[in-house]
Amino acid sequence: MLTDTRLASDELQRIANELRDNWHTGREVDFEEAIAFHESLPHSKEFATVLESADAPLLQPRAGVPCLEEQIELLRYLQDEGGADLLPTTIDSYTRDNEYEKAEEGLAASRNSPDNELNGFPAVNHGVEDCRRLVRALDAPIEVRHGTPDARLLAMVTLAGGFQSFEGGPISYNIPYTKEHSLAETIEHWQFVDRLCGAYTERGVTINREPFGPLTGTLVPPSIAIAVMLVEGLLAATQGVRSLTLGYGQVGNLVQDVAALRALRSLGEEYLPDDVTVTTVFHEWMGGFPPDEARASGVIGLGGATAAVARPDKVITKSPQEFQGVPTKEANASGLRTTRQLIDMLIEQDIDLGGIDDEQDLIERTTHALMDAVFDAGEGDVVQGVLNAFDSGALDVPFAPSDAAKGAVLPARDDDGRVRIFEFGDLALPDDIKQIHASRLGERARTEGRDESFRMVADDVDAISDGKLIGRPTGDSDLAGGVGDAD
Amino acid sequence: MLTDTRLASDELQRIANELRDNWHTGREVDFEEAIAFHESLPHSKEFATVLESADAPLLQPRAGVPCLEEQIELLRYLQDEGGADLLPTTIDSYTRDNEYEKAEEGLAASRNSPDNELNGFPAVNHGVEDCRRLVRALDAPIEVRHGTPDARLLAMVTLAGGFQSFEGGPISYNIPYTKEHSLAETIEHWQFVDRLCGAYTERGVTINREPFGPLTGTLVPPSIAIAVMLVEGLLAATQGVRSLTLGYGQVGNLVQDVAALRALRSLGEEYLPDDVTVTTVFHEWMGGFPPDEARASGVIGLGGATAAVARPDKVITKSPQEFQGVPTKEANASGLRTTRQLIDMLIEQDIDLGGIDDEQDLIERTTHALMDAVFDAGEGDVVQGVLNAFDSGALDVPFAPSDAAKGAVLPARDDDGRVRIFEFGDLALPDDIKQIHASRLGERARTEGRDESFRMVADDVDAISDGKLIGRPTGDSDLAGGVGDAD
Amino acid sequence: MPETVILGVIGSDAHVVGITILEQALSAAGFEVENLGVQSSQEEFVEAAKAEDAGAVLVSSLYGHARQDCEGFHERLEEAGLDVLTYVGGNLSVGQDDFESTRERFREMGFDRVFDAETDPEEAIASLRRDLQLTTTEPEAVRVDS
Amino acid sequence: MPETVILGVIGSDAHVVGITILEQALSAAGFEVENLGVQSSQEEFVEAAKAEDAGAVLVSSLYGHARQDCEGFHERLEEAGLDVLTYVGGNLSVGQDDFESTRERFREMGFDRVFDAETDPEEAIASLRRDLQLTTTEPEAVRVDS
Repeated sequence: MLTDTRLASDELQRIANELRDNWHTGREVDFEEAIAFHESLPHSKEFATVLESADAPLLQPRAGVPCLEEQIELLRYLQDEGGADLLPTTIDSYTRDNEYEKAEEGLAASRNSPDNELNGFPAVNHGVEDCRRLVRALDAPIEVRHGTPDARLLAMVTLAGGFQSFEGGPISYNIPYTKEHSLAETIEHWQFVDRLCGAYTERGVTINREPFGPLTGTLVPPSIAIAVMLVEGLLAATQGVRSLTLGYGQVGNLVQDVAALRALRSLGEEYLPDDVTVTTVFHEWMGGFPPDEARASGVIGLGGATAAVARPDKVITKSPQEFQGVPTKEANASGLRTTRQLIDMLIEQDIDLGGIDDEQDLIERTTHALMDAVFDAGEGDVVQGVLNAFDSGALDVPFAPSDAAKGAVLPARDDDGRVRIFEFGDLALPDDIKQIHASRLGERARTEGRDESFRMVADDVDAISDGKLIGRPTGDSDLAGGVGDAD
Repeated sequence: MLTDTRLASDELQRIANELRDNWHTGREVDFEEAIAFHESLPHSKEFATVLESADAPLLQPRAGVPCLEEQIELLRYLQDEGGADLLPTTIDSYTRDNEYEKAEEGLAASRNSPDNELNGFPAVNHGVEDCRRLVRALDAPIEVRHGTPDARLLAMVTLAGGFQSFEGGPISYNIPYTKEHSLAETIEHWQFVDRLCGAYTERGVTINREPFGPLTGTLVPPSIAIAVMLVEGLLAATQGVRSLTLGYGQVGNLVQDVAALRALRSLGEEYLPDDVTVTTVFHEWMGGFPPDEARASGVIGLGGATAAVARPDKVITKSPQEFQGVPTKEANASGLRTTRQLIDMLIEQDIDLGGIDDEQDLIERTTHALMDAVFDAGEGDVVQGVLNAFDSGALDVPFAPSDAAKGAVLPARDDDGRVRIFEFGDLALPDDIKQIHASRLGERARTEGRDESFRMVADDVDAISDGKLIGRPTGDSDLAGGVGDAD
Repeated sequence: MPETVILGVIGSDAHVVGITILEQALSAAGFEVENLGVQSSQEEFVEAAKAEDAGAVLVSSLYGHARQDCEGFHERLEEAGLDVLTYVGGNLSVGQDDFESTRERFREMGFDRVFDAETDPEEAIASLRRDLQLTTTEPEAVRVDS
Repeated sequence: MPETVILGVIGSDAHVVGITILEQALSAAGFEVENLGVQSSQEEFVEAAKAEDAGAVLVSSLYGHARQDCEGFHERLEEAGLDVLTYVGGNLSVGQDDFESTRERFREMGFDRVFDAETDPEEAIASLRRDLQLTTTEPEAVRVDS
């Protein structure tokens, strides 16, 4: 039975040896020699050191192209012209599906063509030495960002290649990304990844791990996202991870976003072992963007303003070209600089928002209930708890494509634009908390003169890309101004 | 002696007859026929009606090109693609100097060239009928925005031409715009303009008047800007103006900006007669912009966020190309849409900022002291009070090019980024208020480890264009994060 | 007995929001819904329709490859001996084709109705009721009867 | 007795912020300052320099027309029999000229020092002290004497 216990050394070794043969670059991986490479890097490229010692939110974009030279050029641009503090390397989709043969074809095609035939950097195909060329070529630390359910070989190659931060986790890279991987399978695979990070960490090379907070990116209630972060953090800590960055995706309500980030930090410190350093990352809006760069810049601006108030350790920025998919490097740098301007103008201001404490308290109580359900479902074992809780729907994620989650939970915004739960499914929440959600949604229904229904959910999903926060019924344009005048 | 009394009808008539001969289009002006034209307009083009009945902040850009067809095209673009609720027509510099002959040459040259040989729309040269073509061609109400110390003929032509809102005032279009016009002269000229607006108003055609709130646009302390607005409002009310939009320019500190806009509204209602409808306009940052469209969008985003919280009746937007001067119509529309996105996402949120009431109270007390000084200096007469108070420096504007103001006041930001007064000159403020300003600036000096000095002022003037709010000494990049962590 | 409707996203497409909301809407309207979820094959649709004796199959596609993914679908249904109502909806073509020609193409492939991505769930439900000749069971009417 | 310095923005230029701050800096440094303000003519500079028996004339220009506005300025000073130190500073040319050639041009016109718009007031003050051969009266030194 799969349990939350540390993977034995010989087991780690055995799996690593098997994986080595999945693709030829696996054979280049030499742990001792990799430690020596990491030790040769300056402190300014140590991801955990840079992140954990920052005194203002650090900015990091997303970016990945197939070829090494172009990836270096792209990251250098984002570092120099965008002012990125931390750099990414986004991995291509074939690698995410462990289709290294197809990735190899795409890489070869990209080398012979001005177009990119892959949607990211196939790090396994590039192998250890090319990863190191990338790490050497840039000044800032670089993280592997991907979405790979089975990221074991990717971790072996990239960590040996000098990367010191690795995104993902068994739930957060399963539920939103795939349909049929079981949670038992991804948990087992991520135990290997986390144990590998732990092995580096024990040798003095701290590998930062970052569970993917936004999950499905679509109106995820903060308590659900935070519970998944805590569970993944606990699983990683068991395997020896000591630098954890817990994530949260902007929902667009200033008070709820600040409260959620504070709750995330506070609960992270409460649940995770004392020897783990917990940091937080705020993802700018992950839902649909307006098809208009000016309005998209507005969405990004609100993200920057929220970050200035909440002060997460890191912000993952969006670009004004988000709507059309992969942005140009110029647009990517624009998103960084718009975010930076908001943070720089606001961060020294004393901004004391009313209602944060109440919202934070509600988020923490709700998260506690979900965590209790996980512990109960596993009779104390987190792995069994996660499997059983997702199986029963006691823990659930809205809009999950995966069969591993019930996907019965449905969120909707309340009259203030905060994300509440409209349909609970079997989510393990006590009645008093359900009552709060229902009553807030009832307020909205009264304002709009309609019943609470899936229509609100559908309207809310499209609202921000339509230029609003709340999906109010159309034809009633008076609502915006009618709800309480601040003066 | 010039006093705050209503201009007699025959005097209005006599001056109008004189002005008629300054440029041939003056002879086209026929008051009775103009009233009939205004009465023919739909309610949707009545400036005061639209502004005063809005239930969310209306957006208005700045825009003016020399030729009529191009001006129609430009405004139509800003209306349709930018979503402007209210439109502007910005007047050229020659007209501001009453140089109609030169404006005529520039207009002729512009007609024969793809380039614009004037920096605005020479409305006097176009004359009544072309103004009406403009008004007819657009759906939204249009305001005359200019900067003309002697705007009497401009007012005669544009009001007859169907415009229903007219920016400016005897102080706000003198002190920041010219060097040698005396206040007595501009007050006399604006008594005519206001009386003309009053005459239309009495016939049922309400003309909205908008004193120019940002003044010199450079760190103007809110109390000074508000005092000037109140004085100009009182002078206009005496002449029969009944729709007044008082202005304020963003300083970039969220709490101070919201407090200032609330104080502006509250003091406007306190000081102005009951039969005057007071509205407020918020100008997005009027100081130097970052030379980078992405960072400029960030500044605009903060403006939109501030407007969403403060809920002024109107917002004058900036464009991301502000740094380079006159923006393209696309950039102008971008500024509108970025602002709109922030307002639409935030306006329904209940944002309760701590410290607003205290700041508003300080602004109101300071403004009361300045207004008392004006009334005292005029022994009850506002015109004499203004003349004497500016003469003595009891009322003063920082960075004023005009000889009519002492220009001895110097502002600087405090440790929170709020604009305080560093050098008072002869400003009529009681010691307890001066003490508050001095102590806030002392805090900042201690944080920065330097004395309060003109260096802070100089650093603050450049700060936002350099991407910060407060002009901290360089070489100490740790400060941003060191000042109190919100978590 | 309520009519059963099969729902799913065809091909390799992982867009889940639309069918999640549609499932809720159909359930609320009184249908029995079998939601196959994202990345469902033609075979899965056919098997589910057969197993559930479904009245309608609703195929969703949002990533632009609907035509390839639906090729031969109606032949499979026929082979399985199923005469079931079929709807398809979403972003059905990659290019800038006008929707009328897209609709025409999918009608020719055998779909009874073709919807674009802006379609409200209510519209699909109203069509289903009409096509399945269901009496509209308004909640009020039910209450009077019970 | 403190040295008197004439300060102003030449031509039709209305940029007031720079000279406002410079005036404060000069006063704080112990100079007697006559600030002519914006939009000052060559004649006003010359008259003020004569009337105040000034040690230096500081000309500011930020709108790009400094060359035209300063043409013949040193001839006028000479005609008035003034042998006064002259500085010019600001955005001195419209184009993308490198600053060294701009400096050279204004030096040839007779200015003793030429500064760009990024110059700190302290730098101008230090130059003034050097050029006017003033002993640096540090506040501390003054206090010891008094």
